[in-house]
Amino acid sequence: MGEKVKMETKNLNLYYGDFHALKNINLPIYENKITALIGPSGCGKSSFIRCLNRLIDLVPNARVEGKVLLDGKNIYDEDVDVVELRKRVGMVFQKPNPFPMSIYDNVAFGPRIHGIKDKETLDKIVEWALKKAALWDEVKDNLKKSAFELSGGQQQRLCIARAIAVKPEVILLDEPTSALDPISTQKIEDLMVELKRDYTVVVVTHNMQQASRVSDYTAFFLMGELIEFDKTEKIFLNPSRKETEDYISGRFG
Amino acid sequence: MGEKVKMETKNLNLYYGDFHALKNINLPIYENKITALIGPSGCGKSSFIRCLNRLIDLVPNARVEGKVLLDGKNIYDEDVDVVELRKRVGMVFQKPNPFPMSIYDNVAFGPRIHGIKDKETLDKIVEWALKKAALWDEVKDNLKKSAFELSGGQQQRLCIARAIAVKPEVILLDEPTSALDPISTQKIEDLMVELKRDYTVVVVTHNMQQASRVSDYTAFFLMGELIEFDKTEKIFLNPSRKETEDYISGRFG
Amino acid sequence: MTKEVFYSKLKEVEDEVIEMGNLCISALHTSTEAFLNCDKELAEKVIKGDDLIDIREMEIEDKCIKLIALYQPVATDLRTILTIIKIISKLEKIGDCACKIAKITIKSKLDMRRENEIIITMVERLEEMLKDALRAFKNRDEKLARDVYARDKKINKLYEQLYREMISYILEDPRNITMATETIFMAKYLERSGDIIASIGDRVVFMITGERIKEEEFEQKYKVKEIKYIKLKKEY
Amino acid sequence: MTKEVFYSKLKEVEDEVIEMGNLCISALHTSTEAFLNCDKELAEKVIKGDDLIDIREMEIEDKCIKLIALYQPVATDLRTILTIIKIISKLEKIGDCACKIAKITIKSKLDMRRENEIIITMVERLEEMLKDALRAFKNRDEKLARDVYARDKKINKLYEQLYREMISYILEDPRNITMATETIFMAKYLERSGDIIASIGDRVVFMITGERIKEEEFEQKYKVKEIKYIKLKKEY
Repeated sequence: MGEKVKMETKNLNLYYGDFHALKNINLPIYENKITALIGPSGCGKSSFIRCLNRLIDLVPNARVEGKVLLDGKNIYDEDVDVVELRKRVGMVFQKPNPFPMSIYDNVAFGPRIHGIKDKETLDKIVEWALKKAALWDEVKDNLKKSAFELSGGQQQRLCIARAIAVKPEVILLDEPTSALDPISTQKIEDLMVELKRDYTVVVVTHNMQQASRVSDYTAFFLMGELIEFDKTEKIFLNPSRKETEDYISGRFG
Repeated sequence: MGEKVKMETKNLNLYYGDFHALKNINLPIYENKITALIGPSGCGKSSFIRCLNRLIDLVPNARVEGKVLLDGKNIYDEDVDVVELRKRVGMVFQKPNPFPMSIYDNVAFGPRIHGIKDKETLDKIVEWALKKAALWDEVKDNLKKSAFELSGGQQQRLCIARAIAVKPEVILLDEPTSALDPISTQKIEDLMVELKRDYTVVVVTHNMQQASRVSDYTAFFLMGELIEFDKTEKIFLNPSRKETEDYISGRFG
Repeated sequence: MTKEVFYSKLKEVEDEVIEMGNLCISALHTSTEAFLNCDKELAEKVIKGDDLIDIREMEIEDKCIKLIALYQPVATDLRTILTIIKIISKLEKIGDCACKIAKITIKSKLDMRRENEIIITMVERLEEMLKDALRAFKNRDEKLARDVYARDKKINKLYEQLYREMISYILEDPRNITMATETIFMAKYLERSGDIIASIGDRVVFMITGERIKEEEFEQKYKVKEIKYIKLKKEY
Repeated sequence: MTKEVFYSKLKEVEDEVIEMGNLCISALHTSTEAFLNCDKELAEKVIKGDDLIDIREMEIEDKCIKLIALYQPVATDLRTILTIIKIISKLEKIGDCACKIAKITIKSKLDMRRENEIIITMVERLEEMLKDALRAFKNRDEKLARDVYARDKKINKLYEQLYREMISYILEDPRNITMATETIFMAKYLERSGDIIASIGDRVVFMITGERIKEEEFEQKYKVKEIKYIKLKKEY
């Protein structure tokens, strides 16, 4: 595993009030790779991903202990600008959540917030992001159309375009295809593989096949613990832990 | 294929206004078997399943031509009682849709509509249906609890219990697990396999693995046409049509 | 439940593998008996029986392919099924060996052979080896599987011993040529069966652990990672 | 794209199969050359080369298992991968045959052999057969694959011809025993290679159509469905 570590958690613990939601998680996230987080509902994988860009801060009663390093710097340090952090570590959610505005404005939203006003620059960013998200050809003649007129799969790609428009370094995806049909799902999966050329990708997925197809590394969570982390092929061919084997073989429940 | 035919469509055509949504579908549905309907979004599989218990009648502008035979009798004949038909051919939807009432009342709803008032009889039916739906052990001490307090997977099993409480002969399931996590999905799949002992099951699914795991027969729809119908193992091992092969191999889109 | 269906089908297939293995044990035994007794009738039965072994292989393989296509197993479950596909093709080859031995018997012009202790020892050991290979497979017994793999060396020794014995018969009296070459050929198939049974042991280890004995041996021999593929003399 | 990744990996594996096949062609050719020229040095190269063929098999097989576990292919894609697993194990066995031929050469006390037309014809035909088998695999050429399967009969004929020739040498002069038995053994491995190459043809047909030639033959012979499994003599 001689890859470069982009992010890394060190003895990460998360509490919701009294509830110990994540237990001492030590997980490296390699640059320009796709890391899949799998595990049954309630295993902590969604909470974990929310620690990586401090979205967890928004949850009342949530308390984080330990470190999350981004290029070696702890993102929970006091001097970290959270807005800047979330620009570097973007997130796409399970249900496509476009803003109630045009396709163009959705993508331009982030860059505008970060101070870009120049129309020509914005045009370029919007085109670039929509192309990256493999949506440009489908929408280029209708950029003024409301985002809500797009199909579910297109909306999700728009959300990805919106996420990458601010040129993040890491993209977190929280079950990005669970609300989509197989064709849209495949497009998003293709997109993930494409995105890892430029970004580091972390994806939470319920879909074991998705994890096996797209990811380079897989982390298996259970009851707030990181049970096993390894190359995806190792996890799906010969996992070290019985719990992992049971889960990926569908012998759980 | 020496199975007994429970339902059969003969030259079934469906139009939504001018749009020809189903084109001359001839499909047998075998008794005590699970038939899976697969195909990309918009292929007509959901419309098709709605023709099997005339739910399609509720869609404005929908027009059905051809026959749908249930035990040899056309369900579109004028003398057919639609309420009685839907008792014989029950349906479970994608999103669990329990009624805003207690668990008990949800299951007792159908039997009551069909005239059963006796408390003891209803108790028996409710217990039997919840047992069949593999939910009894989880709810038997809380039958008065609102259905909404159940988890998504439990709600879906409740909906199945509600469907079987009226003792249907055929159960139609329209993507019954697409809103559920893997563990709940597996419970529903197990339930389907269990249910086919007593019922004929038709399931629309986006999940190819689900079709391959649970069904005995698979029908592949594309653009309103039935491209191929065969035993599931034939479809997944050596389909006759290139379109089917492309779809199940994920080479579409 | 769908998982239970999968495991019960897998169990069924495993039982069929054991059954097929027993057919092979029987074929080895019977073909040797027929050879030693110059019993052409018995040899014919082995040849008929071999077709059945071949059919068994295809049937089991079809079931394995179905299990993969319909249930998409991973990890141990997948390795088990792929191991079964390999094992049955090895069993089929053992069947072939028995069949070839039977053909030697049928073609032979001899109507009696002198008792041959080495052949009898070989076939007895092979039967034991194959039984143990099947047991190791059934019980996921890695130790026994490794032991089966190791026992092949003894079979090879026996074969060499026999070969020397036969050559000495020929030197003793050239009229022994037919008997001796037939015996060598026959024993060659027994020796080959030993190789095959050993490789079943190797496969069973792979099924259980995900690692192969052969691989370990290669790694000791070469430090695999560093090998550059040298081309053999003629280029194609 | 994930599908493209799958297909590009599959293509890579297919290329490696062809390469491995070429190593086997080379091994057959070289081992025969070494045998005919009593060239022990050349024979040693074959044996060294065989380890590489074995390693190749394991590497390709591992890649195939990964493809199944990670991408869960069905239908033709799955059949292709399973066919590859089978083909490489057959190629490995061809490598073994070449290796065994090389061992005969190394052990032999002879330092020259007379030219043998039949052996040369056999190995030339085998090389052609294997090349065609690989071509049929690569181009999904069912007709060619069936043709490869059918050509095995000719190899068997050649072997029988050679066997008779060698026996006549022995009868002619018992001092020919060593030369003759070595040649018979050696040719036996060529004959076996022919069987194996034919079975590659069978596999390629299965990959393309989902049906096996062998199966068709059995069906003609027995009407498979009606067979009851008769037990061989001894019960286990």
